[in-house]
This record gives sequence, structure tokens and C-alpha cells, in this order.
Amino acid sequence: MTTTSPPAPAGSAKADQAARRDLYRTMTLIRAFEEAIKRDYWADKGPGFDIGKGLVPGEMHLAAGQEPVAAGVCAHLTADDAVTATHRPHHFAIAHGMDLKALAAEIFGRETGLGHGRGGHMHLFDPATHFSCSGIIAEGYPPALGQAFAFQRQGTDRIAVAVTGEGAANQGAFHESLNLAALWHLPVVFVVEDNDWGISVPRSASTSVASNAARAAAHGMPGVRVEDNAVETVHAAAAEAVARARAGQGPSLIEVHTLRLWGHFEGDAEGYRPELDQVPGRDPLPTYRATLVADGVLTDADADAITAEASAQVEEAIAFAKDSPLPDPAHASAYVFA
Amino acid sequence: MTTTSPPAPAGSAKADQAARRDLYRTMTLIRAFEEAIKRDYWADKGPGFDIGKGLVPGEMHLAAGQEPVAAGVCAHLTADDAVTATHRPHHFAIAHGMDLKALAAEIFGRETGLGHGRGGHMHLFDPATHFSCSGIIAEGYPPALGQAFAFQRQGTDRIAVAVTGEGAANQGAFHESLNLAALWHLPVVFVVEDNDWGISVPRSASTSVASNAARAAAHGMPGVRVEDNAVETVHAAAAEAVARARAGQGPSLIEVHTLRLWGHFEGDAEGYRPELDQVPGRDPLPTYRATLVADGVLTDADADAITAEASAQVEEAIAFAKDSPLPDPAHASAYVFA
Amino acid sequence: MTVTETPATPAPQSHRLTTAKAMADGIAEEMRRDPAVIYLGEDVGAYGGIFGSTTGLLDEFGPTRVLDTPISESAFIGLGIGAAVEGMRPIVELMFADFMGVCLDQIYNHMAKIHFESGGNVKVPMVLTTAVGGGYSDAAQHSQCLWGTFAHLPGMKVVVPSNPYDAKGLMISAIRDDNPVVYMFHKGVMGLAWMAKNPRASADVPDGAYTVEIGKAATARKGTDVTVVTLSLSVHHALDVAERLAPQGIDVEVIDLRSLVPLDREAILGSVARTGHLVVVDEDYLSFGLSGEVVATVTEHDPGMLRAAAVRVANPDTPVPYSRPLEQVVLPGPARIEAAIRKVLGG
Amino acid sequence: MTVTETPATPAPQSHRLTTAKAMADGIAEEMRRDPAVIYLGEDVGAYGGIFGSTTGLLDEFGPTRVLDTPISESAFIGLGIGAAVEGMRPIVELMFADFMGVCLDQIYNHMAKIHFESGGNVKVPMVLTTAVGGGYSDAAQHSQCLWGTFAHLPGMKVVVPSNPYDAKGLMISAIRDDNPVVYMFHKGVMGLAWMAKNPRASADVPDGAYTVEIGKAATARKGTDVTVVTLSLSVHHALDVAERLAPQGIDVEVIDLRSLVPLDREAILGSVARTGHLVVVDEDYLSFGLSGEVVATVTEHDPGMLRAAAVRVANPDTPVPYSRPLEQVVLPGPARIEAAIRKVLGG
Ligand SMILES: Cc1ncc(C[n+]2csc(CCOP(=O)(O)OP(=O)(O)O)c2C)c(N)n1
Ligand SMILES: Cc1ncc(C[n+]2csc(CCOP(=O)(O)OP(=O)(O)O)c2C)c(N)n1
Ligand SMILES: [Mg+2]
Ligand SMILES: [Mg+2]
Repeated sequence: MTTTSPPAPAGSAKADQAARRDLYRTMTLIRAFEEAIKRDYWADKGPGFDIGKGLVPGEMHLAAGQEPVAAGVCAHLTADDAVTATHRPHHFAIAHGMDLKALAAEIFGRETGLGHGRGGHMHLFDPATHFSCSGIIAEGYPPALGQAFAFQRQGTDRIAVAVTGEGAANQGAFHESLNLAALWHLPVVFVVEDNDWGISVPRSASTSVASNAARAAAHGMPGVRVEDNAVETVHAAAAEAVARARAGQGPSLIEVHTLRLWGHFEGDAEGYRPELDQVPGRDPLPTYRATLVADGVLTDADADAITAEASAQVEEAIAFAKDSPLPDPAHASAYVFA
Repeated sequence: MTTTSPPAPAGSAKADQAARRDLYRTMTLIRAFEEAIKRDYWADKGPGFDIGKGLVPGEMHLAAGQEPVAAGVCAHLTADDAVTATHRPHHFAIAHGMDLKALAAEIFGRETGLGHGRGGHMHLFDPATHFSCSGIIAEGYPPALGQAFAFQRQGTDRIAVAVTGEGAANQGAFHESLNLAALWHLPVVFVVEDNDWGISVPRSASTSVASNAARAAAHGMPGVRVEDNAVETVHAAAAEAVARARAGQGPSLIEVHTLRLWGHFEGDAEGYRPELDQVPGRDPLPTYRATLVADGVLTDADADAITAEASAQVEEAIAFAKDSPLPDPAHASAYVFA
Repeated sequence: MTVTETPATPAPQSHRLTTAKAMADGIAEEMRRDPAVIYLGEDVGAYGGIFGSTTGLLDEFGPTRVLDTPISESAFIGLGIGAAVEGMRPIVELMFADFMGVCLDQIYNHMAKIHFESGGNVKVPMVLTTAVGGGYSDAAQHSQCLWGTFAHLPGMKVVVPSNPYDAKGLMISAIRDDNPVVYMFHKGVMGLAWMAKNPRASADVPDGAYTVEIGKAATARKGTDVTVVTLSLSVHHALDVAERLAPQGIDVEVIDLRSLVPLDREAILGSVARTGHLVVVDEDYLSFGLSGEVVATVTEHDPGMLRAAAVRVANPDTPVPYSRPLEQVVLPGPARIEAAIRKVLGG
Repeated sequence: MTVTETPATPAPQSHRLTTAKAMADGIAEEMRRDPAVIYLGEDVGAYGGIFGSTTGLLDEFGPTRVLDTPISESAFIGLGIGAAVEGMRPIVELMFADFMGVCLDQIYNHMAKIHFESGGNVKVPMVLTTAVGGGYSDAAQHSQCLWGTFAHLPGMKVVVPSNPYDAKGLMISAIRDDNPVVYMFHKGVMGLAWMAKNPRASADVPDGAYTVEIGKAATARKGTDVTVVTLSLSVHHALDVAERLAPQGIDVEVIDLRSLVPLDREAILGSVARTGHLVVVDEDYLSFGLSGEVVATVTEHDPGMLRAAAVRVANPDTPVPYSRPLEQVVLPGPARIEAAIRKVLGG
């Protein structure tokens, strides 16, 4: 297990600049999406707060602050690769290229949504990008093994990325999956998003070791911990892990020390954690923007344009969702069986 | 993680000799018991082999060859300490001091058995020795945590020993238990009996790492692997682990490379594994006897006497079992609720 | 209109509590009385339980008796079992019943069977609390009731309070019971500030300890025309419907089962004997569960008791859909209950 | 006396097979036809399956298609799900249904729900095979049927063959089905050399591929006086009892459900309409399961169909005891079935 430090981007300076802009663009798009969902989620929950009310009811787990993980990892993937995510899935869904309209429409419970409104935000299944997620902690890992297994059998170099939080690394399915993937040399990249908290339980009260990379070693695979929630560090760590998997050298694990900027879910009063103001450079988005501007990769105007473009894309998707019809209750039990 | 080598027995020479004789006595008693059960199990399964027939029906998992693990560990325990074992539980039950008559009677399905015939050989619950076991792989670990937790809360130095096979170390509950025990500093000694096989599946096809002691590290606790299936090596490793737990220093793990001399269960044709004749010094019982005779701890006559005494004890227990009444079918549903 | 044990007028020593607060109150009573009682689970400490089941407990009893756990349900439920075996009285929270799939082995093969397998020599006096139910768009993995599943597997009692009084009294009974008790609380009856509330989710609850006997159904409303056998949140829907139908001359009896195990078969039979008509309302899946068991209870006693075919209102064997209009038809809401009553009465 | 699809005389191309061999035969047929079919689980390779479900498959198809797994049920069942999603047709063995507790989440929250949650966009064509049942003193954690639990949870078909012909035909149907199918085989019908055998556990089975439709019950024996609805090993007991009672003028109809999901409610109603008497025989736990569902199916159709109270013969909500005399009374054996038939006929 090693801890990586920010890499010098590889390749030609020009290509690098484009790649760095893309990372920023992805992060910006994710943030724009999460902010828009937050806005619309809260728009009609009152008076007071009723979780069941409004255009977007139910639990809502947003990933603002964790964009570097999704952007850094998914930059190495194509739509032929699989991603299995968690109850907090939007950032990975977007970074992996899910159609924003189908995503938004599912969150708004519309017939045009990915699952015709059946799934909701924790149950996004996209055959086009081999994306799925699960609301049950760590239980998204095992199906990723099967996707990787199928890709391997089909003689391709496609891979599967399996994501969980640090809280999930204490769930049995996490360990079973690592062992089986290592044993069968499956092309999987395991990603652990360590945002320090599992709802209100701090990492120190849930996890007996300092790094989940140490747990990779317990299953005979390389593990790395990225300490800085910087997209380029994640990108570099993922480059190795993805290359390894594609080359048939088996699975590996990346843990990223990231930060959830908002509550566990919307409505979380967060009485259990101190103000984030204490965390220096806590928001990775302006930090990265400043870096890119300082490095001459973006002008402020470029960056603003990226933000504007992201916002437009998101608003278009949300408008599409809102304009879409709700599912017909007469078909509530459709799709139980094929 | 370390690999221990045979220790020099500690303490006065006289005490050591007594301790070594006790280890041999325990191993001999276990073997006598397992041989007697094997005999009576097969006595009336014919013609052919019908698993449901005879005085002792059902699955039967015997532990011949694994005596060093139980004897070496349990020598450090009193009846106030807890042991949770597996589907292969007799050696630990006996080493931990379970009443042989109640044990035998349970295996024979009698009203005088530990569980009045309700449990059977995989479900032995003995309040007197805080012993329990489970037929579900690795699921005996979690309750051991609770016993240790209660002992800790009660301000005692009592401990819990949790046993599984190496196959079980790939089950989620194994990992969850290690993490929680480490986190809460519970007085638990985890024991993994690595007999190289989980039924027909060799360790190489089930486990991605060479030693499960490495998995202790993944949960922040010391782990040690004993390579030689020698009772004194186990005894030494357990001394440390038990002392640690009693001193409030938390859990640790011992893996012992042991050997199952017979089939996974009685009736196992063992087509999957090579003849054990290839394994040098494969039976730990004559090996240990030879050592003790060579060291002058026992004469051959002493050893024979121990064997005879063990045999007498076992036959008495089995006679008790056979003489005991079967449970009254009218009370088949008794004990579902307290 | 509420349970028989509830005093008609509030006792002098009582407070108006939500179901959640009444549940926590019952736990606190027992924790004060018996140092062996502890509470453990995810987010039960500083957070106070995602659905308010432990509000205030950490403050009063501290982190040695109210313990946040890792997300390791098999390990910590098993820990509860072992602690119970050694004389403690643990209450262990499984945050949502939907998560049973990661830890059911500890629950049904261990917690529920040890007493039997030990021939009565080992007791497992623990309470497994868990949140159930839908209605707020939490979709297929966070909205299930699943009580039919727990009740099918022998060796554990299963209680399902519908109101504050029962929530407290059943909790105290559960803690004092020498058997494992699964205590399933519907989010919709908890009276949470952040969820739609039925007015019955708050009520006057006596101070101090009292018990509600496990295994006795309550007649939530007396009536003569039709028996509605139900439980948990559906009790409220059934009562709402009953009140609406009363002026129309339809007099509905509502039986609140309060526990599935033991199932109060006498209460069911007694009511149906009087009304001759049976509707079962169950938010769990329709087939192979509670609703069939209730109907079968009557039929194996005497099918002649029924003057019309029994009607079941339940989830039509469909994962709970996310989208509101879909979820609303899958749940056994007031409209479906009313239609069932009219149908069984030949309307 | 056996299923309707079984030719009265053996087809020219047929062999006498045990149920276990017929099951493996069906798997082999499909593995030959479709390279996407694989089989994975514990001891399914060199061992051939603890209950003979995969005998010979490793030899023919090799270790890339018949895979021994670690004891990690959540991981390898989940692996099956992911592989199915990506176009394979995995058959995954859970050695005993009793072990569901360590992996139920993958089964019921994933395998069974993905198709629904995806709005039909993702299919999970996999078969989950698992051994069930008692009778040979394997005690409380290795003798359960639990089909009621699987059937209660929506999104998976549940098939339960009772004989060699159905075992093969249902296996082929299950593999070809685009839905997840749980295939539960009772150890006592497998015809294992090392377990007591019912003579019906071996029979002539056609060579080559054929299907038995999932969701259609079979009339295992036609009769006029009483309907016995049952499945799996209990079919054999019911037939034995029926044969014994025939000379006494009691003509028993035996319905072999063959699947719980879908449940062939028409077959149940059709038979009870003719006989007016219902006995349900179910080796699973009595309450909140299959037996109640069958009775309720009749009652919600028309309680007047029943000329006497229905009788259920099942496990009396008791963990399966180890000791033989205890186990024998807990199981729904021939004596209890006969008594039930006499009781329902007013004897
Ligand atoms: C098996 C299971 N247990 C508990 C939960 C409830 N739960 C949902 S999210 C969560 C915390 C997860 O923490 P972590 O894995 O760190 O992910 P994060 O929310 O921080 O992204 C918990 C306990 C669940 N969904 N599944
Ligand atoms: C959860 C679960 N899965 C599978 C089994 C079936 N089973 C019983 S023993 C066994 C092998 C266990 O191997 P190991 O842990 O090495 O113990 P050993 O038998 O070698 O002592 C298996 C797979 C089980 N009892 N429980
Ligand atoms: Mg986290
Ligand atoms: Mg082993």
C-alpha cells in the first residue's frame, strides 16, 4: 500500500491541457447537477420539511465535494466499461456518461426516466453505460465482479469499477468481493470514497485501520490511498489500476480521502460534525479552477463558460424531466417479471 | 504477522512436564471420542450407506488430526471463558471441558443430551462451559464478540475464543467480526484452523492470500500463523493471544496449519484429494507421543495408560448415551419459546 | 377508538408523546431500571436513530450503553446475541428491515434458534428493532414491511405497534421478555417532524413503566358489519375509512394485531364470528405472508363463518416503486381499503 | 399417477435416471447448446455437488464453465447477477437453502428487483439452485424448506420439482427463462445412493432437451373426494397415502404445484371445485407461508367451495429437531397426511 502524491500529467502538453479541462468540465457538470437537484428537492418540501412531498420526494444523497473521485476514475473508462455505485450515485453516473435527461427524469419519477420512474435516485440502471447502483451498503460490489467476469470471458479488455464509501468497507460483502476478484483475476477497480463519515458515525468509530488500502493487501491485491481529494491525483492512481485491470493483471483498490460538502442526505441537520469551514481548501471545485487558471490551462472566461455550459445542460435535462409524464398507475406492477 | 516456531516450554521443568502430559491427555481423549463416534456412526448405516439411518444419523464432521489446535488453545482457558466453534466442534468442546456424557447423549439424540436431542452434533450449547457452535460458516464468530463484550462490561478478565476453518475466512461475517472486535478492544482470540480444504475446495481455490494472519492486519490486530500442527507451538501462540485479551489489550488471531485426517464428513469419498500417506508425520498424536517419550515426559506405559483411561471415559459416556431415553415426540415443539 | 389498555381519559401522570418518543421513553425506563439493557446500532448515538427511536438516550446513558456501530449488521447483531446469552438485555437496531438480507443468518439461524437447539438451556433475551414501511418515495430497497418473512421463521416474537401507547408498552414487554423479540416500527406511525403525520401518531402516554402484553390484538374500533384485520400504519388508514363509512351505515370493526408472533387467532375468529365478513389489510407483500395466514386461520376453523369471500388488500407482489403515483397504488391506502369493504359487503 | 407431460409409456429415446441425474442432464443439454451457460458454487466441480446436482459436468465442460467458489455466497451470487446482466446465463448453487441468511440481500434486493427497478431495461436471466428439506437428521440449520420465504419476496420465480421428468424439464425452462428462477430441489427426491429413496426418485426421462412450463401445476393423481395440494417430497408421501386409502374407498386427488411463483391458482380452484375438500401438505413452516396462501386462494374465491374446514399439514413452526423421533413428528409425513384427509372428510 502506498500513498500517492500529485503526478506530473503524462503525454504532450496539449493533450494534457485538454485532459485537465475535461476533468474540470466533468466536475463542473456534476456540481451543477447536484446543485440543481438540491434546489428542486427543497423547492416544495414545505411548510416545514416533509420528505414525501414535492417533485423529488424520498431520500436524496448528493455528492458535492466528491467530484474528484468520479471524474478522476471515469476519465479512464468508455461506455463499454461497467460502473456499480452506491446510494450516492450521481457523480459517478454523470462522469461515466449517463444521459442527463434520463437521469433527471428518473429522479423526478417520470415515465421517461431510466427506469420509467420505478427505480429512483438510488436505483439507476443504464444498459448504455453499463451503470448500476444499489442502496444497500457494499452490496453493489458483487455484481461488478460478474460484469468483469463476463467481459473477461468475452475476451475483451473491458473492466468494471465498483464504488463504495469507507463505511461500507466494514460490511462483509466488501471483503468477499475483494477476495473473489483477486482469486479469479477479475478486471475490477475497487474504489473507496472515504469522506470520513458513514451518516453520523466517524471513520474512527467504524474502521479499525487507518487505510482501506491495507485491506487490499489482505486479499492479495495492490491498494493505494489518495490523501488529497485532488482530481489529478485520483486520475493518476486510477490510470495504474485501470491499466492493470485491462492488461489482465487483476483487480486493485483505490481509496480516496474525499469530503462530502453537504449532509448525508438532504435534511440532515449534521449535529454530529463540526463546521466544514475548518477544513482548508475544502471545496475541490474552486481549488481546481484556481490551479488550472494559474497553470494557464483555463482563463477565467473559459472557466465561466464551462460553468455556464454545464448549467445549461443540467437545466435542459431538468426541464425535460419536469415536462415528462408521470407513469401510469395502471401499470404499477409492470416489469416485476420480464 | 509472524510465523512461530516451537517454543521452549516456560516455567519449572516439573510444571512443564505436567502441562505437556495434560496436552497429550486432551488430544488422546479427543481422538478416542472421535474414533468411537466414527465407529458407532458407521455401525448401523448399512446395507450400503444411508445417512439417515442408525443410532447417530445425519452429517458427522469429525476432527481427528486437528487435536493440537483445540488442546493447545483451550489449555489456557477456564470454564468461565467462552468458546464458539463450528460444524466440526467436538475437539474444542472436549478440550474446553464439556461433560462427555451430555455431549455423547446429544450426538445420540437423547433426552439427556446437552440440548435434549434438539441440537445435534453441530449445535452444542453448554452454559456450564460457555460453549456454543454453529453449522453456518463463519457465523459463530459474531456471538463470540457479544460474550466477550459482556465479560468486559462485567469487569472480569474472561475471554471468548472464536474458531473457524480457513474456508470460512472468505465469508463476510469473518471480516465484520474482526473489525468490530478490534474497534471495541474486545477480549477475543480468533482461531483459524487451516486444514487446507473446505470440503473439496483447496485453500488455493478459495483464498487469495497465503496466510489469514495477513487478514488480522487488515483489521488492526496481531496475527500469527502456526505452521506445524504441533500442540506446543499452538500452546505458545495462544499463550500470548490469551494474555493479551485478558489484559484488556484487545483481540488477536491465530491461524494453525493443521490436517483433517478423515473426510470432510463421514461418507466423504475424498476423490478430490491425494492420499495422506504423502504427508510426513501427518498424525499429530503418535508424533507427540514419541516426542514426550523421547523427552522422558512419558513412558510408553504412561502413554498407554492415558489412552486406556481416555477410552474408558469415552465408552462410559457412550454407554450413558445409548442407555438414555429418546425424547418424547409429544414435546417436539417444546423450547421454541422460553 | 384506540386500544383497550389506553385509559379513556389521560391518566394524571401522562404526557403527549409521538410514537417515536414513546418508544424511546420505554427504552429509557428499562435502562434506568436494569443496567443490563444497552442499545446498539447504526446512528443510534449522536444522531438519535434515523427515525428517532433513540432520541435523548445517549445524553442520559452515555456511550457505554448507547453504542454506534460500524455498518456490519451480522457482526453487531451477533454481538447482541452473545451478550444476551451472557445475561445482558441488548436492544439492537437494524436501521431498515430491508437490510435483513445482509444479516438474516444471525437473526433466524442464531437469535431465533439457540433456545430451541439448546433444549431450553440458553436464553436469548434481546430485542431487534427495525423500521419498516413506505409511503414517502424511498423505493424498493427502503420501503418494505417484510414482517411476513420474520414471522414465518420460528423462534422470534414479532411485534408491530401502531400508536404511542402500544409503542411504549410493547417495548417494555419486549425488553423484559426472555425470548428474542423483533420490534418493527413503521416510519409513518412515528410522528416524525419531517414526515406526513397521522393525528394518531401523537397521544397521551402514561409516565413510568407499564407493559402491553405481547400476543394480544386490540380492538381499535368496535363494529358490527365487517372485520378489518390489520396492523401498524394500516390501522390508521382503516380507522379513517371506518369513520368515513359510519355515517353511511357501514359499521366497521378494526382489529389491530399488534403482534404477528404470537398471532392472536382468537381475536380474529371472535370478531369474524360476529361480523361474518373479513377484510385483511397488510402493507407487506400479498402472497405467502400475513394476509393469507389470517384468511386461512378462519377457513381452517370454519369456512361457514364467512358470509362472503374474504378480501385481502396488500402490496400486489411488486417491489415498491419510487414514483409517487405508482407507489400510491401499490400501498394499501384508504381508497383500496374502502373498496374492499364495499366489495366484501356485496357493494 | 405422475405428471401430465410424462408419456404413459417410456419414449423410445429415454433413460432411467434419478432426479439428481435428470437435473444434471438438463443442465448439460443447455450447456452444450449455449456457451453462455455456466455453473458455479461450492463443491460443484470435482465433488459434483454435495447432492449430486452437477455430477459429470466438470468432466464434460471443464473448470472454465463449472466453477468451484470460495465460501462467499454474497460475492458469488452477486457475480452471477452481474454476469447475467452482461448476457451470460449463470446457474449458481447455494448449497443449502438454509444458508440464504448470509446472502439474501443479493437474492431478494438485487437479483429479484433489478428488472423492475430498471423499468424492464435490464434482465437477470439466472438460475439459483438450492437444496432443501429434512428427514435425515440434519437438524435446524440444514433441513429447512424455506420456499415460503423465497416466494413471498417478489421478482423471482420459484420452482420445486418432485420427480426426474420435471427436474430436467423445469431446469431447461429455468435456464431459458429471462427472469431469475430459484430452483429448489429436495434432497429426498434426488434419488441419492446414500439417502433413503422413494421409488419415484428414479424414472424414465426422455433424452435431449424438453421443457416443463413454469407455473403449471400437475395432477399427480386424479381423485374425487379430497384435494391434496402439495409439492416436492411431500408429493411422494401424498401419493403413498392416496394409494393406501384407495381400497378403502377414499379417492384422493394430488396436485403437485411444481412452482410457488407463479402459483397455479386455477389448478387449485379447479380441483377443490370438484372435491369440495382441501388438505395442504407443506414441509415448510406452517404460519405465514405457502399453506396459508393456498387456503386463502380458495377462501377469497369462494368459501362456499369448501364442504369442510381446510386442513394444513406442515412444520408446526418449530426449528427442525435433530433427534429422529422429534424430527419425524415435525415433518408432514404419511401418518399426519392420512389423519388430515380423514379429518377433512369428517372421519
Ligand atoms: C446494509 C446497509 N446498512 C445500512 C444502511 C444505511 N446507510 C445508508 S448510507 C449509510 C452510510 C454509508 O457510509 P459510507 O459507506 O461511508 O458512504 P457515504 O454515505 O459516506 O457516501 C448507511 C449506514 C444501508 N443502506 N445498507
Ligand atoms: C454459509 C455456509 N456456506 C456453506 C456451508 C457448507 N459447508 C459446511 S462445511 C464447509 C467447508 C468449511 O471449510 P472450512 O471453513 O475450511 O472448515 P473445515 O470443514 O475444513 O473444518 C462448507 C462449505 C455452510 N455450512 N455455511
Ligand atoms: Mg462515508
Ligand atoms: Mg478447512
